[in-house]
Amino acid sequence: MTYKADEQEKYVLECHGISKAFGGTQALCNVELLVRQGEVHALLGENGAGKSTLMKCIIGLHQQDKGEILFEGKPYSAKGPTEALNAGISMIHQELNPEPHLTIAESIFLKRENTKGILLDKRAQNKRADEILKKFNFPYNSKTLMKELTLAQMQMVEIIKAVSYNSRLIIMDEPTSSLDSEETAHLFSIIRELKEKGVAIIYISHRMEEIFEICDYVSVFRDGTYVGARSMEAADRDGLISMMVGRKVENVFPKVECEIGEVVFKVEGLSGKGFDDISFEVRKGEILGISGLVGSGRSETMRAIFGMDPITEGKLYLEGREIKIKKPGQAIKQGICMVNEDRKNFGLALHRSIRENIALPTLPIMQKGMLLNKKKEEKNCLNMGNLLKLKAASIEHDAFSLSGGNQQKTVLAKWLLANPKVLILDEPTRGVDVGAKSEIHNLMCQFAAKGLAVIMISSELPEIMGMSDRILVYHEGKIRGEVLREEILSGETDQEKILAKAFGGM
Amino acid sequence: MAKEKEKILGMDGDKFRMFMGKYGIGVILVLMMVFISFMEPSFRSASNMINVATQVSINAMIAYGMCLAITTEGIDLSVGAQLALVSCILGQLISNKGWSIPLAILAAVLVSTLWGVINGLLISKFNMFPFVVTLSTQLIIRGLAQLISGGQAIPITDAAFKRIYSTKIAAVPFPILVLILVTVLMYLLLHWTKLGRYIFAVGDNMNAAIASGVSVIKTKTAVYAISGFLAGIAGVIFTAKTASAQSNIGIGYETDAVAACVLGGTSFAGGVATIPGVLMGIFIIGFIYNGMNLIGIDSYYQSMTKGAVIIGAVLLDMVMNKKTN
Amino acid sequence: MAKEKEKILGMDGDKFRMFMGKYGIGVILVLMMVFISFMEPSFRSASNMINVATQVSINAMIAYGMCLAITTEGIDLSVGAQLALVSCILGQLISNKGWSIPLAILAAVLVSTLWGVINGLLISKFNMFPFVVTLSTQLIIRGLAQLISGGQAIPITDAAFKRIYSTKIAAVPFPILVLILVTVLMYLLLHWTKLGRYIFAVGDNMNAAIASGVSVIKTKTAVYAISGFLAGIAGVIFTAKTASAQSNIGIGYETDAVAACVLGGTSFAGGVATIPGVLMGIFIIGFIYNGMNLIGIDSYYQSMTKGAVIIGAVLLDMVMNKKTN
Amino acid sequence: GGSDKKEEGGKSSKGETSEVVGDVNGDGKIMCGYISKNIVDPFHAPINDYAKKTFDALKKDGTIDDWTGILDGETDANKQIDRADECIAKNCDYVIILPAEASSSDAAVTKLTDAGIKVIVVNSKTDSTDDVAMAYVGPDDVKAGEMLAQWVIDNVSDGGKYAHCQGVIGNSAQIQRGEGIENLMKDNDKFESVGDFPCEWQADKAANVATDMMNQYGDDLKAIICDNDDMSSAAQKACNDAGRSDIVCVGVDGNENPLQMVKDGEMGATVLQDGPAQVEGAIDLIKKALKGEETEKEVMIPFVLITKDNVDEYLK
Ligand SMILES: Nc1ncnc2c1ncn2[C@@H]1O[C@H](COP(=O)(O)OP(=O)(O)OP(=O)(O)O)[C@@H](O)[C@H]1O
Ligand SMILES: Nc1ncnc2c1ncn2[C@@H]1O[C@H](COP(=O)(O)OP(=O)(O)OP(=O)(O)O)[C@@H](O)[C@H]1O
Ligand SMILES: [Mg+2]
Ligand SMILES: [Mg+2]
Repeated sequence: MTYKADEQEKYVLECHGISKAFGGTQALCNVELLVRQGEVHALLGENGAGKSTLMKCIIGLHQQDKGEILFEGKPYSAKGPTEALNAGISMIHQELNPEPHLTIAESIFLKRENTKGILLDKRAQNKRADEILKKFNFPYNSKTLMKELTLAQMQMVEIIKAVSYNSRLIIMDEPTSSLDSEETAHLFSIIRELKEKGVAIIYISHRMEEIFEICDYVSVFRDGTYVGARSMEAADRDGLISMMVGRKVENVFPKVECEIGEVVFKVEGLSGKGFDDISFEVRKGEILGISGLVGSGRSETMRAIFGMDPITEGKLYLEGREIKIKKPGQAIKQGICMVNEDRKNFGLALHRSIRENIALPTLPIMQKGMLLNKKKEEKNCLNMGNLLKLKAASIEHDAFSLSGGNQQKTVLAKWLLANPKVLILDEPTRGVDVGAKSEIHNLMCQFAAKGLAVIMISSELPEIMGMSDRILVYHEGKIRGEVLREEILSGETDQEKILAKAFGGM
Repeated sequence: MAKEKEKILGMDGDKFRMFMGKYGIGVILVLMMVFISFMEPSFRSASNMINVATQVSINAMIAYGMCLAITTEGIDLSVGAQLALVSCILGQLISNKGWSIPLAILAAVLVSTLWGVINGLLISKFNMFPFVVTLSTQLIIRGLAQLISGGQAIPITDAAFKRIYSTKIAAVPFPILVLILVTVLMYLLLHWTKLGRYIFAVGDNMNAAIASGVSVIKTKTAVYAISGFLAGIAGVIFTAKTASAQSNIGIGYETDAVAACVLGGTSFAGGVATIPGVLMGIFIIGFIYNGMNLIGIDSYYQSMTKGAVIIGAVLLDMVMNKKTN
Repeated sequence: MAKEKEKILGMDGDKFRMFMGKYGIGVILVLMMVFISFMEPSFRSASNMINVATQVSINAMIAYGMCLAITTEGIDLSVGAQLALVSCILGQLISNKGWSIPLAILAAVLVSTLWGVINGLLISKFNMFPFVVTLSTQLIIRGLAQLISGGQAIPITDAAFKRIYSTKIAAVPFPILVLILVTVLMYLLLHWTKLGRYIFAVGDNMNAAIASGVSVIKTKTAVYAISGFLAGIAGVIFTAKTASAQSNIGIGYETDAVAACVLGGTSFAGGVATIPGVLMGIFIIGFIYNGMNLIGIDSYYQSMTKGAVIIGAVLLDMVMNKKTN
Repeated sequence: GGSDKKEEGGKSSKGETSEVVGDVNGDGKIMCGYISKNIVDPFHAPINDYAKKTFDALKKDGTIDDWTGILDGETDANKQIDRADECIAKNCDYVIILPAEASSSDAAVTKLTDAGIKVIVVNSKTDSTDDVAMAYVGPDDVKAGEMLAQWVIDNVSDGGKYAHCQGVIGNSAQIQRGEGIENLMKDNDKFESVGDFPCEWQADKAANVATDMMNQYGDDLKAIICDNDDMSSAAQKACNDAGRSDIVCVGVDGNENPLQMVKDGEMGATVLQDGPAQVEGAIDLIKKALKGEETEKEVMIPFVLITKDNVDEYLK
């Protein structure tokens, strides 16, 4: 069943026996990767499986400890990105790396500046950039500063930049994690065009639908080792998942129906930057899904409710009482907690221990006199870690050392310890692998069963449809529709219909 | 996932590295003490150790405050000027206005704490860079000190006041007692209280701290207020030591404080610091001065030695913890 | 999406804010000049303007170097000591060793550039914090200066050397010509060359720059080398001005340089700076000294005024650009 | 100190075109400049205060039309040269300057004299003072160093070990006082130096040196000589606190704190240089010039050794 390297075939890229260790962690151990010309090659694996690490070895950001890489049949080793780019390999990086104070043109042509003598030729460069932007239907002028773009637009610039190198191999490390379905479709059309031209693409994503839609072959990694490769035609979803996690994942969206109680939290006529006149309510035990395009103002609404952005108008009610929230501290005290979509920036203090991260919002209740009760703190954190099946050597390790999924669990642990009444989850499974994802979904159901009201924002339609009791659809800062679970179960409403609402249709 | 773990000194590799990351500076301190003792045996004497501990008490107060500031990704350049301001206020109140000593000290330390609060508010509320804010307030504070003293030295002849530096309780000079007390309090504050946790969280990832309900404004203001308060205490000890109130003292004292913090493993990236580390850093700086004086190193080489020790220690730490590019 | 746009001074709100963000400092400069002229008419005279421009040339060189360092999220605290080192090397070579002036200048500037390279390598290659590195090398460099000069002042009597400061070409003092030349070169470097682009990119987001193939080591080393080189030039002008080589000069000069950068809109967060802005910052600092002395403001208030102007200007910028918390 | 007086060559040649006697630049106004060494040292503050008081009085009674106010030299030759520019811009006739550095502040003096201004150098002589300045009023720092050493030699009869706390290295007062100390101590075989310690004029660094040295040399340590008496008073205090009031600490300046200590018997002596008297001398010269009188080329203000016997005359 394993996909065997065919002697006859020409490979653009061959990686053989690559190993790489960071200090004590063996990130890669003897992995293989074979990519053909004009093929979209998916790379699958759990968080921390070593996908990005291998890509960084190829692009020259890391040097492998062992193993050899052949590019277009010739031995290849890049000491830095410049050499890789010159050789014909470009990459879209997993972590969005914008240069906020550069213009789009400056960002795209960084290290490839147009010059006249020793001076820059800004005019020629802007013209060149505008041509490229136009080709990709990008709605901004090349002189726009990067910081004026939205997250998704920045990601599109990254994509355009990677393509603009005219490379023969393009690595895309989770390019769609901040794109919505329309933009994803745009990206796919770009990928198909590139394929036509014979460009090879390595495509990394945790979204299985995308893999099935666009990819030709798939290689699977697990814990830094190479598990195998398949032709996409020969692959099925469950098979790939069990290759990735080493076991069968029973149910991807394990929605457990539970009793829905009275209204816990109600929002009336809420307005602020990015959203307008939002009203909804959420009940005990309910999972309220919020769908919409990226940039439709979902996160903004929740940030405002949580006290991170100002509210210009509207009222909040918790258990029938009106409440005022100006700062996250007040929201937490009232029992409203929020997992931010941006884990790196708003989730964790990466250089502090897991324990400190989990205990941070609840320190006031873990005191003995003026001092902290570290015993109680440790016990609480351990309990919560165990409950969530947090995989870590010890809770004293830095949060930095955790894989993405476990980092996300740490954030969840932090909020569960605060014993909330309403839990807001903004993209709770973004960048989280299938295994961890199903665990997080499981947990969500458990919380709901305990009477918690859960609000979940997600850009992944299958997730929203699989998990929610009720779905609100956003369009341009307004709620444009409501879908009940029954409608989905009965097939009355499907993905297309929700999407249509998200695009502003009825 | 973990394969066979390498063992170093009976600890497994990870732990050893964590230990060296945290206490590698202690090794440097010990090596330094051995080296100086070897060059100059009188260094080892109890009386010399008491000397050094008394001498470093001023820098220690400043360094602890600086450590908090650096931990929140800031810096407090105003401490040197705060020394001068406190000194001049003490001089005016005690010598010229005849205030009682406790009251004068209270007033002076209050003023320095207030300046700390101002620093903190400007930094946190107006989102200004700590370097810029404290550079500016430093100029203003020193100007105030000059204004108060009229640029003159005001002798403080009150014997009780001078005893603040020289009195001994059970053979231990008073400044050492203050040092011990402040060290314990700072240790508890940073490692055993809510505020300490918030300081680390804000320094490591301000946005995450905000999203966890931590008030950045309160935390940072507290940090600079404490720094101001400790600079005030340092100013009192300083003034008692020289028995004279002067507006030109403390210039460049932030340098030694920063050096002590850096040696003690405080990271300019924020979120990382330990009070025991800073204490060791303080003593390293103290031993550099004391050791060089005892060994009799030529004046010209003293500043070079200090620079080389700081850079060497940090470099060693970097290499040991594999943090280089 | 856009509603009715607010109009301020005929520009729409956004544009006005961008304009003020970029050139607000120019407005402050002009206001300041008007105010001083009003208080003291002799301020306006051409000769006084030439005076100020000549005076600021030293700080300008340092500030340009500092600006590059700050733009890459760094700082160069060693510049003051570099002045001293250059001065002492010049003194030794010209007065004691009898070297020819161009050769001595070349040697001195080479040494300061070399120290810049050392700073840059320590910062970029070993990933050390610029504050720590340059704090330490500052101590070492000043120690070297003391060693070279033997702690003595070395008068440089050579008239040709002194003319570097005093000679005029078409009524324009030579230091002003140097200032103009360096300003133009720095403007081209930062805004019109690849290196300048890399400096912005590295300061703005180092990882992104690396991913695009920019060498952080080369860029940062170049930045600190340029800072060292410019400090060298400043040292030559300084020495020609005072006609004497001394190891205790330049103490605290980094403060004025940082102030000029900050006033000129250079952000400590990196990635944001303009040479015209820094030039305006340099002149604001120059006018503070010159203006206050001409008006005859009591000296005690001068340091306070400087502090208040810096904090006020930055605060104004923050409020105008709505950057506060 | 001996004050050998030289006669000034002659009066300003421009004097004849002017209505006002002593109006050097002939603009009909008498403008005076005052460039301080700094405004923060306790030694300079009383000098500056004295200058301010006197010049303000002169302005009030019409002797001069105006003066620049205290220009802050920030102990920096570079800044003093800039201040000289400002004196020129304000059309000064006379400028009093207290050089930050004997060598590098000379450029300020020559710049002023080149502009035709009459310069009186106070407190420390720059290299070309004798050639270009109108006069020098002040002390001789080498002599001060010698007085320090002499006091130690006189008061430590058996000789022994001594330490030397230096000012900021490279500063001319530091260099010259060190030279004076060296002059007497080098050839005196009863005394042995345990080292020169860079204390940057700072009192608490000198106190640290004192405790370190007492600890290291115990009873062998007999004296600590400091380049200024901020340092010597702090060193003496450290010695006294350690029960070693027998150690002789001495320094230069005559600041209030050391004077107080001498008065209280906590310190044997300090060497006073009478700063206000130096400025007084300089302003007297200006007054004389304005009356059209001859002025001396050099006025030496001697250092005074202050002991318990004469401290009351100097302590305000
Ligand atoms: N610079 C580094 N220093 C230390 N450890 C690292 C570094 N980069 C990656 N690792 C570790 O190497 C392992 C593989 O990480 P990698 O980023 O390649 O995983 P991934 O498959 O891309 O996961 P994800 O799906 O979350 O992006 C992880 O255990 C990670 O913690
Ligand atoms: N920090 C910010 N500064 C400026 N504009 C922002 C900022 N954050 C978001 N926006 C903009 O506000 C609008 C609403 O974005 P928001 O993040 O609420 O969308 P969303 O529907 O939650 O999408 P996502 O699925 O990415 O969370 C977008 O146009 C976005 O670009
Ligand atoms: Mg990855
Ligand atoms: Mg969002």
